Amino acid sequence: MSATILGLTGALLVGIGLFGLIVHPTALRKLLAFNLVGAGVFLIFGVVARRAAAAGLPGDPVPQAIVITGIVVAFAATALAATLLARLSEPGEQP
Amino acid sequence: MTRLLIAASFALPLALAAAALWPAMRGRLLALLPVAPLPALAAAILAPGGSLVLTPDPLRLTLALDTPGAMLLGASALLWCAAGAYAASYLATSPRRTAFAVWWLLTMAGSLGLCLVADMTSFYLFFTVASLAAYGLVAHEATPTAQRASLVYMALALLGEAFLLLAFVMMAIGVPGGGNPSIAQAVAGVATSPFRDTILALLVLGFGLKMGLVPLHVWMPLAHPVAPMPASAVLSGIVVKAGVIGLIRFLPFGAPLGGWGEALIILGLFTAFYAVAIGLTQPHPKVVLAYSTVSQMGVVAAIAGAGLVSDSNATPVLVAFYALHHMLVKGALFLGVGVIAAAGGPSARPVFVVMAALALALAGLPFTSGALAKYAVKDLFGNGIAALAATLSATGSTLLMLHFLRRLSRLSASDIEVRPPAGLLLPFLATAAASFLVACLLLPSTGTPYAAVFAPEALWKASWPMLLGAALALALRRSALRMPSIPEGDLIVLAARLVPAIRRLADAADRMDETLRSWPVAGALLLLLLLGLGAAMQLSAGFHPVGG
Amino acid sequence: MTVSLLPVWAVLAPVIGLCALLLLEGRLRPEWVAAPFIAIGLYLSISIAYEVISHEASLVYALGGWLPPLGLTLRADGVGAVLLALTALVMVGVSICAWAPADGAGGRGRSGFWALLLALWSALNLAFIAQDLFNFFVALEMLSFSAVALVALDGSRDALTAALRYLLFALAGSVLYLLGVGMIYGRYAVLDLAGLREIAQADPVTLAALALMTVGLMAKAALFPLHLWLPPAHASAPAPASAVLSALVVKAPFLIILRLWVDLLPLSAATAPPQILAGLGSVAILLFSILALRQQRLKLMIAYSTLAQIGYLFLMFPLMPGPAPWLDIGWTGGILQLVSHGIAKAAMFLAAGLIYEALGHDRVSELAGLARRQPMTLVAFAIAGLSLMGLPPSGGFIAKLLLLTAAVEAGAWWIAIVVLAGGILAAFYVFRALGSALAEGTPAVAPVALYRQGAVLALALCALALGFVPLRPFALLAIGRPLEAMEALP
Amino acid sequence: MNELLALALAFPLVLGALFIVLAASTRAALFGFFAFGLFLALAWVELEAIDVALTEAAIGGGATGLLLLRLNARMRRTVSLGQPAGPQLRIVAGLLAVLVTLVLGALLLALPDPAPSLAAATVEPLPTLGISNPITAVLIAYRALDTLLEIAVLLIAVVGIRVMGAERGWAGRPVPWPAAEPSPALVFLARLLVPAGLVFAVYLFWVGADAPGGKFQASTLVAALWLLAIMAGLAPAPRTGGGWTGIALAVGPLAFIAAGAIGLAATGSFLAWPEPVAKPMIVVVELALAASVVVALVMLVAGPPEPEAGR
Repeated sequence: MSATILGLTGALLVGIGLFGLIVHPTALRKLLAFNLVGAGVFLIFGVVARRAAAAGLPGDPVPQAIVITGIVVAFAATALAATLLARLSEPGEQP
Repeated sequence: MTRLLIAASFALPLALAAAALWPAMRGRLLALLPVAPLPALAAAILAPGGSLVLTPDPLRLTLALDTPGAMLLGASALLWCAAGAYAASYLATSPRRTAFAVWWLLTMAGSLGLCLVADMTSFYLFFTVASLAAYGLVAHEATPTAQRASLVYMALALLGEAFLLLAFVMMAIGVPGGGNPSIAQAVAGVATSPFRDTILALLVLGFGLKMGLVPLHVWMPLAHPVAPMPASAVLSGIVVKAGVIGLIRFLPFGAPLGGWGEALIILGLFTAFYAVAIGLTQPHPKVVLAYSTVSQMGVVAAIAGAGLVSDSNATPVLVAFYALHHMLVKGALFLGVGVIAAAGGPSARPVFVVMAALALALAGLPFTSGALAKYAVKDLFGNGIAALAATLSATGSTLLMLHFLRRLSRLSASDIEVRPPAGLLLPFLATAAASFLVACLLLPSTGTPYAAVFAPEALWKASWPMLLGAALALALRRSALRMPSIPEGDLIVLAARLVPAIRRLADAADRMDETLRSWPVAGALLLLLLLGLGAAMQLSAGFHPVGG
Repeated sequence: MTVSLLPVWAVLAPVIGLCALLLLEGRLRPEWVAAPFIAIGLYLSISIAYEVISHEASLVYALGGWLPPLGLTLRADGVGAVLLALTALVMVGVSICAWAPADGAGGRGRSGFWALLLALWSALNLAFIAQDLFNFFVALEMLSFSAVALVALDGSRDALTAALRYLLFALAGSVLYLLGVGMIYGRYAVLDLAGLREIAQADPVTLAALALMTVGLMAKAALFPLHLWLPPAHASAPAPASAVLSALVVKAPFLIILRLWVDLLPLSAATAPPQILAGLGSVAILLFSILALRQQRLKLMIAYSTLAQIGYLFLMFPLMPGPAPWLDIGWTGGILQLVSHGIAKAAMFLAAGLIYEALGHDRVSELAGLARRQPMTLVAFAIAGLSLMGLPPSGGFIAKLLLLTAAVEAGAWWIAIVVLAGGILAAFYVFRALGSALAEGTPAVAPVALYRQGAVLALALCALALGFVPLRPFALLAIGRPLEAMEALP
Repeated sequence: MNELLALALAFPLVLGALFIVLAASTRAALFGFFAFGLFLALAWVELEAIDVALTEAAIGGGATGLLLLRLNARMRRTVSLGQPAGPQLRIVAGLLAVLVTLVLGALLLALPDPAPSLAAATVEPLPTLGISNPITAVLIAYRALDTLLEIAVLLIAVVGIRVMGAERGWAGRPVPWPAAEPSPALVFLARLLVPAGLVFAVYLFWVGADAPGGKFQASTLVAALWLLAIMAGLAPAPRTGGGWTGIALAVGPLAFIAAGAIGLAATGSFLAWPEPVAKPMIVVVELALAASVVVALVMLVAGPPEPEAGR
């Protein structure tokens, strides 16, 4: 039951994040929104893992490992976007 | 040896065109134009009946040379040769002569290859090469008129190819084994194909566009006159014959086709008279000649239609023979216009006489190729109303050609001392002579004896429509009827009205893209697509909740 | 199927190259470090294609000996082998064209370019031969990140903005895809395609997951109306990078969609979803061809042309009605379209790049005199254009013919008409550029090395050579189908 | 009880998300994101995924938050991607997002029960690997290719960030930050935290084989400490372009591939861990991977190199 609640939370995060990703004009806020969607998706993976608890494990390790990989990838994406943003915010530089 | 000749027919022009990549060759290319068609000429004379399979199954690229193919191949090679020599002189100082030569050679390769191929893909290949490369010839002068003409040409040529491609695909579907069938195999299945009527309609549209059947003729009076003189000659003489070859190869002669033969006769004869009527209103001799080509191609289409109706096996040869006559005569006429323009006063007069003979040959003047061609095909039409209309088309031609000669007489150079250069005169005379000689030589292959053509009865049959035409021309002149002024390409004016609408459509596309590329819209569409596709997938799978 | 390590090395060799570039930075010219890895990549791809063709079987490798569903496998089937070969061909062409050891400019751009090119290669190879839904995700992220960085390589404000748009939209696509993967795992606890094929059912969770993955991938493939990022990105990147982006990068997500729809859960061609995909493809073909015609810059024109050509790929979904779609003519037509567009578009972008170098601009209306100054480049451009127009002899023509045949056989007349109309519009935009380049003029032209022009021409000629493949379903493209799960250890 | 805890986490998460999206000030949204990250990590604890919780806290919340805060401080103007959405479009987007959420929620409820699981399958081969944390086994053995290529993703991002820097700054150091002198408090904190943190990181790394923890968690911690030291002016930001950073970046993937080759030689399977030496090999490879991850993470947060002259 607690997993279901958190799964629904994940779905809400996805929805809220997607809304932000669409309507926010500034890139930084879009980036935040993307991280929200990502968090929601990972949470859903976590719920999938928790529901699949078996063999004495509190959750299925495969989706958990996938989330760990996914978090690192999402971080790399955020860093890339942040660098682009920082460069674009530099005033008037036109190489 | 013959195989080599067949392959070299289009390989040599292609090789010469490719040589333009090599700077040292570029300057010499124009002078080499008359040489390029020589293998084709040799092949037409030496190799009829030969065939050559370039690649085995499943590609099946095949070349073959039958009698109609050889006729058209030989005649086109002759005209390419003469017009090439003419061009070498006519364009010797043009700054764009290399580009001209490349387009010329590519068009040549396409049109010559078209007479030789026996499989569907290769036919489409050469058809495309011929019609797209001719774009370069139309656009050569780079004037606004030429730009407009080449744009219209291009649009309609591409449309024609699209029709043909669809028709070919539908024909190939019926052939067992699929892949790239030979034309003969594919044509054999047309009559029983479920798509029969669509295929025939698309074929007539595609080839009719190339031949200029009304109302698909609008590009021809724009495109042919704007090209340089030798290019006009090959465009009107040879390139339009791509459509004729198409009809010869792709119409299922000898199979019951309920109504298609009659439809083609009506379309052809309507074109023949319509083009005369519009042509009479045109002031420029080259435009008049272009309308004459439209009219004559209408006659060719009617011949093909009559062949379908009468179920005659000889139809392909007869159509080819008529096309051959028109090819050489029309080529000579266009070349001659250039000669007249370069000749002053006295020197223009003998040229004018030859031009008159050629012009009236189109109407079937006795002792010209026209008389032979018209006599050879007359039996196809039988004795009904179609035969009468076909005969009367000669009257129309006479009218149009007399109009052409009147217009031509005003064209000669103002300086009476000017003499036409030999580089223009000789190719012109050679073509004119060839038009008669070749037709005479090939007459037996159509199954018509010489004696019949020159019998007095035949002479009278050829003459009375012309006399009627001459009388009409005289009456027309006396009546002082003012000809309405109709722009070149007549119906294109209607299409021109669509231009603003098309522009608005394109602007709308621009704006639509702009909207779609705004982030919130694209994002909302992303979600919409997600929900829509998801819903569609659920609905199409039927709703099965997860069970057990 | 045949067990072989070759697919593993095809993915890892470029990664080793990337590491070598990082290790040797500043000590050796990046070109020289990258060159052996490009050669190895070419060798590997050709070997894989050879093995697959000669054994008429997929090459499969289970990494670490762990079988699915726990472990990962790589599987080079017929389609995978063909795409690996395409990737290698384009990569080699691009490398030759971007090779400039004499040029003293060092630093950021050069080193970064080669590192990203190798990374991209690894990602593409993985995307074409992976078998696991999350493995696809990793491939897609490698692909997106290196592609975004290549777009930003130029460093101009336009390029950086384009890269940012690209990155953010691609990320939106990624999370949707990943969400779909999560649902599939929750439903089956299997991510391996072959394993899923055996147990997948058309229930709401599965279908929703499929929709999520498909739409996410569509965003990455820039299918209409999810194309906002592509034109500025492909037009801002350096030409060799654009060539790879347009020719290969957008094809990877498409291929994954194809695998999902054909291998994972075959959806009947008669139902609405394939028609929806084809419908979007049709709009893409018509709309973007018109827009290509209206672009003032050559690279933007080519970018819009890419959008239109992506549309053709999606036409194949309703054209595979058989119980074994990979034996249908639509399958062969679609894959051939993918391959021939890849080669032709790479040649065209590279040619546009050389034109830009020679003239210092790429405004379509000011190309006069190019025919005389750079005939080889222009011929390459024209031949590539031939393939895009779908005129013979070219791979594009055969692809168009096969798609048309499939459309007529399926009675999908609207698809036939769209295919034909798209060809006509393509002819217009190609001829517009060619016509401008053929006009008289004496522009100031910077010299461009002949070998670079030659590489472009060679690529274009490959597109031409594809026009001589037979007009029927290829057995090669059906190798490895239907998917079979790997059963025992090698 | 558990439900209450879950609800207690769900509410702040949803409210936090709404705040992040709807807040007028970007700075406020950023601080909201920090808090959100904290609750998210707790949610992972509630889901009994301690490994993920550690990763989430370190990377998802910590490093990402740090990166974005620093970015916000550096940004001299907002970067917009086009016009803001009009009110109608906002409503449409909102409705669509609500619909997506509802459908998603319904689908989650439709997942099969009992859920299919690979948990048993992941446990069974553990003895042959000599480790007892199944998540580590998934990462380093069953789905080793994913992990290897994930490091490649980090390397690609590092290269990407470098090429985005200004041309003249190639092979320089990233901008120091904050530009002003670090506060004494920060310096003190750094001096205190860095050594302690390093000890904990070593512990995390070591237990990763058998208990929650592992190379990612340890690496992130080290990376965070390093960044702290840079912030406090105790250590310079790493130089890009060759040198030991290049070696550190490359060593992880290369060691992994080399281990794969050893596995191939020993067992006939690429990326297989030969049984008797599986554990030591895994530790060595993880160590190499950790080196790459630490340097990559620091470089990703530090940003592109800047011209030396500009400092």
